[in-house]
Amino acid sequence: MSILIQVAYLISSILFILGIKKLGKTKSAREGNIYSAVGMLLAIAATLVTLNILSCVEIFVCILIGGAIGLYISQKVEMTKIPEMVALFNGFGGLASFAVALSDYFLKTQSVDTYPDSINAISIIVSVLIGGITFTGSMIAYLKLDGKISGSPITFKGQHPLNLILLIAFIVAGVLAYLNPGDQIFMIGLIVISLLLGILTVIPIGGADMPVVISLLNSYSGMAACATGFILNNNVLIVAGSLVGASGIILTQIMCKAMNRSLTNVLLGGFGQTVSGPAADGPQIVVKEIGVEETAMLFDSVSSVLVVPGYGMAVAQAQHVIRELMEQCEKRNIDFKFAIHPVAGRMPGHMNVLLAEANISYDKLIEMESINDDFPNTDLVLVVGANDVVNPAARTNPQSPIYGMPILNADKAKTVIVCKRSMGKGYAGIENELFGYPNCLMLFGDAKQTITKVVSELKEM
Amino acid sequence: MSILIQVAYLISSILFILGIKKLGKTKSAREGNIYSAVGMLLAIAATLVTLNILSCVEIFVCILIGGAIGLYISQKVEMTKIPEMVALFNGFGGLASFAVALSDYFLKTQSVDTYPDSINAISIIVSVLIGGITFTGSMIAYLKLDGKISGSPITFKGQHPLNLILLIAFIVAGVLAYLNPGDQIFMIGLIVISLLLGILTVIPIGGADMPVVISLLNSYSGMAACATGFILNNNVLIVAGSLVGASGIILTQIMCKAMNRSLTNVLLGGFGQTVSGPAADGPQIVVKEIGVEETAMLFDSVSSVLVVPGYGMAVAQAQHVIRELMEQCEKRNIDFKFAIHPVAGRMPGHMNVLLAEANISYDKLIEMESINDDFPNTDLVLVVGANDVVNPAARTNPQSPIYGMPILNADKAKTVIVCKRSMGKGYAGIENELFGYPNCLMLFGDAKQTITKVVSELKEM
Amino acid sequence: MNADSLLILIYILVLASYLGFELITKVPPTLHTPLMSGSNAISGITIVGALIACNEMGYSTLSKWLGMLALILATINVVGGYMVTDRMLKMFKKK
Amino acid sequence: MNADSLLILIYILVLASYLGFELITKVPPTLHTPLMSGSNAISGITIVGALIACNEMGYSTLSKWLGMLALILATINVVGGYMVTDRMLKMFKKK
Ligand SMILES: NC(=O)c1ccc[n+]([C@@H]2O[C@H](COP(=O)([O-])OP(=O)(O)OC[C@H]3O[C@@H](n4cnc5c(N)ncnc54)[C@H](OP(=O)(O)O)[C@@H]3O)[C@@H](O)[C@H]2O)c1
Ligand SMILES: NC(=O)c1ccc[n+]([C@@H]2O[C@H](COP(=O)([O-])OP(=O)(O)OC[C@H]3O[C@@H](n4cnc5c(N)ncnc54)[C@H](OP(=O)(O)O)[C@@H]3O)[C@@H](O)[C@H]2O)c1
Repeated sequence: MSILIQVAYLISSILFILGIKKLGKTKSAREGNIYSAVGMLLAIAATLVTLNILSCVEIFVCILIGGAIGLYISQKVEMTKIPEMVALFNGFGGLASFAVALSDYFLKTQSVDTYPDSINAISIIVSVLIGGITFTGSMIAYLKLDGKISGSPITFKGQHPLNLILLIAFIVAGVLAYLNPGDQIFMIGLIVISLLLGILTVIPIGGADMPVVISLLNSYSGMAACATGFILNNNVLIVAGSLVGASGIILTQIMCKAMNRSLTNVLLGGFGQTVSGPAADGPQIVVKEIGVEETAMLFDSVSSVLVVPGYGMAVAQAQHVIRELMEQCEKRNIDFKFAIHPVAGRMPGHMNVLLAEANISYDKLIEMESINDDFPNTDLVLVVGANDVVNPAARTNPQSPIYGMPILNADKAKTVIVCKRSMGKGYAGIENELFGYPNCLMLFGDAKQTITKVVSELKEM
Repeated sequence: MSILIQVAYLISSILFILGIKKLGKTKSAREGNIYSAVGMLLAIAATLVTLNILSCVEIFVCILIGGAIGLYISQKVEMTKIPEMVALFNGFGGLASFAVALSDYFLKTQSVDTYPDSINAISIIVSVLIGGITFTGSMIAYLKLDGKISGSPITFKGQHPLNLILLIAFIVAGVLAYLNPGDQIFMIGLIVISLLLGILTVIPIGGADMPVVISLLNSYSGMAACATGFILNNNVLIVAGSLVGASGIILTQIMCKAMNRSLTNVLLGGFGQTVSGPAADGPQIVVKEIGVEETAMLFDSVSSVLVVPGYGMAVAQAQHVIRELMEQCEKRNIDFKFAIHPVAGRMPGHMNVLLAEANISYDKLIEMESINDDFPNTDLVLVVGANDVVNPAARTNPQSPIYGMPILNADKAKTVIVCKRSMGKGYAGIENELFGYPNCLMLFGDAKQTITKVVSELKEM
Repeated sequence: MNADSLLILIYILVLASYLGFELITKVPPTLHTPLMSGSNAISGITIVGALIACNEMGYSTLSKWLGMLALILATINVVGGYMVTDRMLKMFKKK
Repeated sequence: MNADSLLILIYILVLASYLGFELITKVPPTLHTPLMSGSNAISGITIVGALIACNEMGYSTLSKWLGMLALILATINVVGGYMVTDRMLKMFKKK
């Protein structure tokens, strides 16, 4: 009996691995997600079989409630809100691990009266720490992203020393809890400190840096699941948790590298929207404007177009109208493709999801390395709500904070039209000299509204 | 105590993994091999610590003997003899696993009088089967490669039925041995059958197919180590064994794919040197010859040269004189590179080892995919002892047995010189119409002797 | 749990983490958002822990409530995570 | 050995094999020969088994001789395999 369940766990571990493997190719990605979901179902089913089902009506009630909520959120959420949703779910996952660890602890100390053995106790303490930080940290990240609390970094004097003190307090309380497993007061101390740590470490980080934080917390939630696996001596928890842990760390690294900042720099906070001061602005950038009609005429006259989408496209929800623009161009036999920067937007792969949502075939979305050599041969580049990812300072100005970050060479094209609302800065809070280049024309206005107008002009031509 | 040894095993498992990972990059490959050797040393040291050392003089004697033999062979072996050496060592490894399994079996049944439990028994049976096949199979492969027995496939009527009968006999004896662990007669039956199976499965395979067999047997020796790990409940054996098993299977696949044959086709035997019949020869190929002096003059007049080395270069040991040719050409500012087919020679990566031995920098050795587009822009291609890997029939003739195998497009170059002894066929035993192409010139003779002459001509110019 | 079984769990942890790194570094940027939400769904595996925790309920009210809380949250994470990833991937089409 | 520990060993087998496949498919053709001889050296890990088998000797002459035979052969495989791989890799140089 028990061996069959172990075999089921083994199979579900393999399904998770195969799922992640298949998720790595566009063609098989959906299948991969299904593999991994089947693995999850199998693990759940195997666990249910071990339980005394009849006496557990509560279990089914809980699953029904949770399932209904999950289903509802997943169907309602807009594609632009994925970061918020991942933050929320991540927090739930962290809290779940946290609660499982505590449930085991209280069971052993209160009722069964067998103290947890030392490995067990350490696993519980680690799980409480990581789970607690994941929970409150993710919640703050969610609230910041959703605008429920201000996105600007909240800093105060003595913040870092306070965090340090809390960490030390956690270690001391952890040792005490380890030595006196029966004494619940230490465990309650651990709970409070870990929840506080989650809040205090995320609060000082700017709203725009939240995706990095979420990815890191995603990795933590995997580690929390691992720790739970050590508590329950359960392999499938360890395998699945490790996969999530690895995935979170890699995505975090990718984002940091693409922003040309270290993880410490992100976590120490205070960056984000505050940096952009008017101090030491270079010479004022003089730009040339272009109107909607001229833009439409330009589109009518070229033979190749590359679109560089950015965060502004997501804000304006302009992806659908861009598809219409593409259809107009293809009617005119214009070669129309998208140049995708790996960290355009606020999430890795953000643009791909939005453009896929607008029903644009993924073979039109070309990654940075493959497309960068094509810019010089392109007649017209349309930059939609992107800014940092086309800032030539990353190539040319060693003083710039983004110097060294790989960018799309939009400036090398014959003509560049930049569609944004104003001369507003991007995520990195710095000027973009591209806007003043001789081959660059500014098309001011909200991306969706402006491009809608361009499309209707084109339709009339 | 025991826990420390387990930790040491864990560390050595990690070292094996890191070692294999580093072996994947030319720069770090040597370091990777050292990592893996340190892992091995650690595993041995940890095991020795558990033993009652003083009473085990024999152990040190055995290690000294084995170490001295291993050291001697490894320093003496020529780089062209690597396949033979791998076959030999592989056989030793298989026999070692085989002996360990039997030692455990006889210990339990004869002396300690505790019968092996069922999992133990199955592991022993599997280990005997795989270990035995690996041992005798590798030995036959070694003898064939080394020319000690004829390389031609040895086939007889009823061969496949006989193998089938032996396999069935093995299963029956295995079940009986499992049911009567105390009865040694069944185990002895298993021993005999497994040793026979190794001989009988390799004997019908042609000498030229031996590299595939060795790679497969290499994988088996890893699996045998795994099975031993299951007998002794030892994780490091399982991790290391799995890595070897995976490596052998992948290399086997690569070779089969490059030869455009299935593994079954190789294993069923009777291919190799026998196929090349004169039957259905197309129209006789008419070739143009070139002499040593004209070759030297041609080299003196071109500006880019690509060398395609093949099995004949290994036979003739011509790699050193080719380095001299390269030096002569570089003195004349001729662009000189090597185009390496993945299965040129008789081992994957064979050419790279030989050319590296001749002190040629590895950035001059270009892999097939990267170099294939360069042939049309190359003035002169020198094919040294290669045949099948430049046979255009793989691209053009759907009837050819090698149709579909990826080849080097040497025929697309302005001029091709083919250096070989005669119109002899290559491994696949088929004609090569390239030799009759208008841009192809034959330079007949042993590769080493001929190219030595070309080099001395060039020196005098 | 004794030290031996701990070590085995560490073996599994090390191998699975390394495997995770190897697999995930191969995922192309295009799929990074689905990867993020998909791996988030996998982290809901803690649902297995929650079920086990619920099973032990009855002994202690606190443990019981904690287990049920964990179960609801983990279910949201699992169901929501997989569904939204599927919704996203369904949109990735080639025409 | 009971079924539980068997299963754990199978976990390790599965994870390590999969990891092996991922790592080895990345090795470029240039290095396939050293890979072959290097992994051949690793298969000499059976030396650990041989040492354990030798340790149990004294009980039975047959077991003892088999253990010693295994030890000699495995040592040849290990020492020879690593040395020759190193000899080979030493030659791979960029100038
Ligand atoms: N993707 C990730 O994983 C990730 C994670 C963390 C950080 N980041 C960072 O995020 C940045 C991404 O670069 P990006 O070029 O995509 O964006 P960006 O540099 O942040 O610029 C976005 C631009 O969109 C414009 N915009 C805003 N709303 C708009 C609307 N409704 N219509 C038209 N334009 C609008 C804004 O200018 P106006 O105000 O003038 O309209 C702004 O300059 C990089 O610096 C990257 O390092 C990315
Ligand atoms: N590398 C692997 O892993 C591997 C494994 C299994 C099979 N294979 C197979 O092996 C073949 C490799 O192709 P290849 O082009 O390298 O070799 P090949 O097709 O076997 O041709 C070798 C040629 O070298 C010539 N030769 C022999 N001794 C010579 C000497 N002393 N001087 C000059 N030439 C000499 C022979 O012609 P003469 O007799 O006229 O001199 C022969 O035609 C492929 O078919 C491949 O599928 C490779």
